[in-house]
Amino acid sequence: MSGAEYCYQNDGGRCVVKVKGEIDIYTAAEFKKQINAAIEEVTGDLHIDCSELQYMDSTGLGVLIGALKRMKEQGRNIYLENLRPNVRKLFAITGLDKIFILEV
Amino acid sequence: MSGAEYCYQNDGGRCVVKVKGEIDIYTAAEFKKQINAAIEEVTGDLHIDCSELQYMDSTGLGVLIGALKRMKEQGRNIYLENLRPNVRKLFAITGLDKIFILEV
Amino acid sequence: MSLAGSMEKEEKINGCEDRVVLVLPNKPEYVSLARLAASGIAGRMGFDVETVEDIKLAVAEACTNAIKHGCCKEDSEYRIEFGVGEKCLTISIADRGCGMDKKDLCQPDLQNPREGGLGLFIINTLMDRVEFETAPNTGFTITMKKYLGV
Amino acid sequence: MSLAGSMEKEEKINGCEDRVVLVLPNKPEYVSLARLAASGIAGRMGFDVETVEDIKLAVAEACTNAIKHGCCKEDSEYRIEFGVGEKCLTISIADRGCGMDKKDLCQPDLQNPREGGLGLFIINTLMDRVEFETAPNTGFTITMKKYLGV
Ligand SMILES: Nc1ncnc2c1ncn2[C@@H]1O[C@H](COP(=O)(O)OP(=O)(O)O)[C@@H](O)[C@H]1O
Ligand SMILES: Nc1ncnc2c1ncn2[C@@H]1O[C@H](COP(=O)(O)OP(=O)(O)O)[C@@H](O)[C@H]1O
Repeated sequence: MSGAEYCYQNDGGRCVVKVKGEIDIYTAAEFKKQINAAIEEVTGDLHIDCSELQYMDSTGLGVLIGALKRMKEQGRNIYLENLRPNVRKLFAITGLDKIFILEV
Repeated sequence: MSGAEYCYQNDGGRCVVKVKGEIDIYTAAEFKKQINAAIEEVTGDLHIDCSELQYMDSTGLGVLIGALKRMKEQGRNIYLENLRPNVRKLFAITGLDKIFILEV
Repeated sequence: MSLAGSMEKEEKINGCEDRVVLVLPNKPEYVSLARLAASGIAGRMGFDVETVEDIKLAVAEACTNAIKHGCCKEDSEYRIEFGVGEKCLTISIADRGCGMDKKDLCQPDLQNPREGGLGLFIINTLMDRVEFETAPNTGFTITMKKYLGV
Repeated sequence: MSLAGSMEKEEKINGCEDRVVLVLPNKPEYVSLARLAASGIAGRMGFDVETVEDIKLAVAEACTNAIKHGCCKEDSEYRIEFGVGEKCLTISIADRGCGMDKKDLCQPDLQNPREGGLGLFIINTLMDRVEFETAPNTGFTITMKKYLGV
């Protein structure tokens, strides 16, 4: 019922993971796998394109918080791009818009 | 939750009712009202454009069968146009594709 | 805790299936929720788009009957149970309405269509197995099955 | 008729509301059905798009907790009850899991985020009223309300 798709791009060192669909308790494990794979693949920052991320809840936030910790230890960062209003609101109410870099 | 919209057109005596949405036990009463109004409005045949009718069940068939009876008594007919596959199948399995004129 | 507690008294249709239960008010505006649930469950099981539409339609026809004929008591409810197996979706729709005498059931006359009488015929045509349990004043339970990849 | 019969033993949250009950297996893949039902019901009641999203999220957080923490018994179920009033949607989500000691509940530390601990905080932020009933080994019931046009 819920589902998510991933699409991974690496142009000249800029690593972008595009997430489509819904991240919930069912799809969060795969989300974690994909994000971790992307973190290992490259050495620079990670960009997550959320333009087609229709839904996310605390299970997705948990994955992102874990990933950010790992990245920060290595002096790297995570950029979240093109969030839809409902996903942006989730970051705002939890105060995580202060911890993550949200673009556009 | 389910809903339907109607749009009524009368070009040079050709009366077309366009139905959008879902016809079920909740929306069938309004469907009946709209079809009956269209039948009274003009004297010729009635065309029902079903290109945006996403769902219909026996409650909608009931309305159409009642309308067809009325029309036939007056020597008039009902044409159903642009049915989606699921709605077309409903007419096929009930044998009503032999009673109604389905176009395209 | 009485509501949650009552779940324990209920038995599942089949032990190795997942069970989803939906209880709806006997009001027309809630039938679309039954369709939403049916298409969510059937789609996830892997039924193709056409079959998902068939299942939605069969469920809606049974819900329509529960509302039309199962309404002896005002403010009543009916219950839809989905049994999600690996190869089979079982759906049972039960009301506590007037019920009927099985021998009163007649086939629709398609040469001479009436404005009603098509619901059970549609369900029988679209689903792989259909059974019903009813008697006057005890309600009506229809159980239908659809097999995956048949 | 035992399944349908058990409905009669249950009391409604509130007599003048419509009630919709959804019982789901405690498996992650069914949480999206709860969101579908929540958005279907809330949308029809007339909540705006943003509020419908808030309600979906709050329901999903409570379902996630029912699955994560309410899983003492394998093969268990949890129950979502929607009370549809004219001006208010009441949603109650009940599991029969481990429960908790209310005094063990701590506020999330947003300066130092952990990978968990946000669910109840999110529910509290988005809904107009939230209450929960729990004790160790008796399960957990959270009841949330959203008012229309406030
Ligand atoms: N839930 C029910 N409770 C009591 N009787 C029912 C129920 N469902 C069907 N029936 C009986 O079966 C008949 C045929 O049903 P159906 O084929 O759906 O057509 P219709 O409902 O339009 O009459 C109904 O007229 C009714 O007598
Ligand atoms: N359904 C439940 N059953 C038992 N304990 C629960 C339930 N829901 C929440 N809790 C308790 O409340 C705590 C906080 O929940 P929450 O804010 O959703 O964060 P998380 O589930 O990520 O820990 C949980 O860690 C758990 O101890």
